[in-house]
Amino acid sequence: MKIAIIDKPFAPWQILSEYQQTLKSGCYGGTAVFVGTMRDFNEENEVRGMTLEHYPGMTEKHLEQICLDAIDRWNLVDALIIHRTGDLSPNDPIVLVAAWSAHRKEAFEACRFMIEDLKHTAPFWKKEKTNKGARWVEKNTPY
Amino acid sequence: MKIAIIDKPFAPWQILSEYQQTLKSGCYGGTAVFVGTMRDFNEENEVRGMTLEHYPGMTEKHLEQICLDAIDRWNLVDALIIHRTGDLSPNDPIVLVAAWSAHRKEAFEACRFMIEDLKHTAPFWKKEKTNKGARWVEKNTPY
Amino acid sequence: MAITVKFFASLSEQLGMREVLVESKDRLTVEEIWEQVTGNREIPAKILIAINMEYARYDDHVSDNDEVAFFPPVTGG
Amino acid sequence: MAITVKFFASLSEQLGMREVLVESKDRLTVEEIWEQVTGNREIPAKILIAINMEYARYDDHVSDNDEVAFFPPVTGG
Repeated sequence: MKIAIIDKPFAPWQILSEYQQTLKSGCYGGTAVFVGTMRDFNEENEVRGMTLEHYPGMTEKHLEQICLDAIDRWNLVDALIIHRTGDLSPNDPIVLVAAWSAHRKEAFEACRFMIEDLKHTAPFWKKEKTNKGARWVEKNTPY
Repeated sequence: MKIAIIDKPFAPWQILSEYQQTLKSGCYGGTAVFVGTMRDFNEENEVRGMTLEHYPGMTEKHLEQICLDAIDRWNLVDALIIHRTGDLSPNDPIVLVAAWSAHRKEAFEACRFMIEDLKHTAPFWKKEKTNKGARWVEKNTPY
Repeated sequence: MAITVKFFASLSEQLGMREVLVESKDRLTVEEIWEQVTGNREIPAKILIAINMEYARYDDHVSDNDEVAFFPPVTGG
Repeated sequence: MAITVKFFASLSEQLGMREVLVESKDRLTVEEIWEQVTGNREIPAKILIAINMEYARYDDHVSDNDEVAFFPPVTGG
């Protein structure tokens, strides 16, 4: 299990490649991954940058709990969450969620659960720099 | 869009990293990925190796159609399917499916659709080498 | 009429054939092609059929130069 | 009783505060802490609360050395 909050750009596929080498070979048949990436538009405005604030301490605690819940509920081989903070540019990865399981159903369901739980409960806040000025994002899309 | 049938081991995360650089920056917010990996056990038997046969021509046609259907139905930014054939060892990646979309819901649903459609319709056949001898896999898990 | 017939995976092993060229004066259905090639062997349950790489049915008719394939349930991914 | 109070994101900007140390002789609820720190300002709709980094409610009581946080709906991921 791995969780991390990173305040510099990160490379999701490289993190997965490296982390997976630490897993026991031959025991997982399905890996489901979600990567959230910063877009250059949102609600019809051009977005030039973003600042991601979080609640240090509570964030780590929450991400850890999400991984533990997913591992427990879907009997996963392993789970990982990486989340970006600080100043982001369009195309920067924001979040990486991964679930390793014996079968695909569990991997997909766990991965989806982890990103939904994170979006609804983990204490992060986005402030966008748009062509109309800076604005706090008020809510996430529900699903 | 990219589909490929590869008869040698491939590195899913490296393929994603390279392919994603060809996509237009800033237009996708969600990427959902599934990787199927060869396990060293199945139905209580130890599995030492696997041969993946396919129907050359029909396979490519089918994988292409699955990508096109997913892009059309979920309005994806892009989609990719890579499938292994030939002689595999435990821990070898078998299949890589990826969907890039503006939002996470579409990415997840499209990715899940692609792997389910592939498993139900793409003409591949697995023959496992187990501790009890070689056997054709008779059917996939339904979901 | 010349038809290329292909068999895959366990079915190919059971029949001991991978590819057969069928010649016929009549326009045949998939089922008639199966009977001609296998010597009226019973069709195993769950066998899938493709004509020119598209899924098809036993009562579909086959045209000159078509490729007909018989194979067991697919198990990729 | 000493309580650390934290505000985040838009709420922190609106109030012009990030962190306040509250001293009190009585055992307070989250709501009473809010009133004391903001000078009875109305609580904005949808504000979330955490006590010691766990989600909590306005009528929960706070203990000595607790950390209470107020923040707007989360928008990570």
